[in-house]
Amino acid sequence: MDIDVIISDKPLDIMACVGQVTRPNAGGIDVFIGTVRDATQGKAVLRLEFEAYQSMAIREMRRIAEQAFAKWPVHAIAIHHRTGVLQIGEVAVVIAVSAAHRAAAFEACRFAIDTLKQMVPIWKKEVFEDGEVWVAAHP
Amino acid sequence: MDIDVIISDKPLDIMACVGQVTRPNAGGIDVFIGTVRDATQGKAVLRLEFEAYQSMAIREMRRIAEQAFAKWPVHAIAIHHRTGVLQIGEVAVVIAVSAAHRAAAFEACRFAIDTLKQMVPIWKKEVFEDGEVWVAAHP
Amino acid sequence: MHINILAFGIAKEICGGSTLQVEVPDHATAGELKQLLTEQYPRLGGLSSFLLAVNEAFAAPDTPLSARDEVAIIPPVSGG
Amino acid sequence: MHINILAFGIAKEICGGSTLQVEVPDHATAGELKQLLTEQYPRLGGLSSFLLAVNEAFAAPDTPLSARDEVAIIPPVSGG
Repeated sequence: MDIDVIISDKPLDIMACVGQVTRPNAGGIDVFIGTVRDATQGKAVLRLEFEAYQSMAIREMRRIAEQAFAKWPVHAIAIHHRTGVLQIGEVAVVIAVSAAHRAAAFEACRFAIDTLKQMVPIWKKEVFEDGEVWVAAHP
Repeated sequence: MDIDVIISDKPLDIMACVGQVTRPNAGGIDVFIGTVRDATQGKAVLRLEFEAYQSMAIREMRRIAEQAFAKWPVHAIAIHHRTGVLQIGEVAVVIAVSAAHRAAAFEACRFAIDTLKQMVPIWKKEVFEDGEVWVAAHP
Repeated sequence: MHINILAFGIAKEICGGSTLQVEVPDHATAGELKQLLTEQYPRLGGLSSFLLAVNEAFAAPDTPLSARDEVAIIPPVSGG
Repeated sequence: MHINILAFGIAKEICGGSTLQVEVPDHATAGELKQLLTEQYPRLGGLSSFLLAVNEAFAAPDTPLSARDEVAIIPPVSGG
């Protein structure tokens, strides 16, 4: 299985992620790019801070890619996640999936980001003008 | 509606397409990249040739983007299609969709490529060692 | 009246060029022109499907034609 | 036995640091440790949820603990 997983505190390179899954036998690549939004529920966000349980997060990201390989006929999967302080518009996550046919690429990519958000031990703190909130921490 | 449609006989620039839809209020961008596969139904492909009814294709691509805006809460859509002779691995189409939330970006992007393949007057000829075939022309 | 027609993809090969001229009765429809083209170029009938576009939009069979229209033969598309 | 525990995100703030040591009975389970942590740091109980990871994998309540395990408090994740 052709899996590339990275957690980095440096800016992510979208084309490097795409390049990791480009194959001559792939007809379609789906790429999801998660960026830092300037507001949440109508409130202006100044910046985000991402913290990861790095060793476990790498394991979980790899496990998600393995599950996607088991579910769909895909050629390669790359999952790159950023940590540290991110400004508005910066890229927090890039997921690229290549496949012979596009349906598998779309479905595996969607599965990967949905599952990452549920399972991977990474935490996001939203910093506002008047305070900070760990996202999803409280009901 | 924030729509960017291009048909070009020059190599497509994936990051230029992504850049067209990047917005501070977008949290997710889905990108589909269609590349030239090295084989079709087990037969080696040497290269592809794309021909477009350019003026109508531009109209139809724009109409697809407008339909996507009507169906999903998306921020911006870019659809770039290549024409002319393409070698294996080259990029034939790039579609990028940004939205506040990822579900809309994924669904609108999938809709755009599916509908493009059904409706946009662009034709692909596969060139093999021993001949050429206009894709989908015959039953 | 004379109708100028654009042909693309495999239709260009079947019709022997990227433009052709066809003579149709005044007030002819897209459906009638399609019928006439199929008679003149029987291999068009062997395609998975083919549509006509009139002024850069897919035309219904009852779309009326005029001599100034841009008409195109659209064989099965395969972009993307 | 002593168990060394990593705390992340809001758990780091609630527990007052990114590592802590907790004394548990020999043969304690992850479920028992979770109970003990909730008593010691009541604000953990106010989270939407929290899980324990043992040796970098999510732990079921009956997972047995040993002194050499790497245990982590995993508050609700929010990556991506």
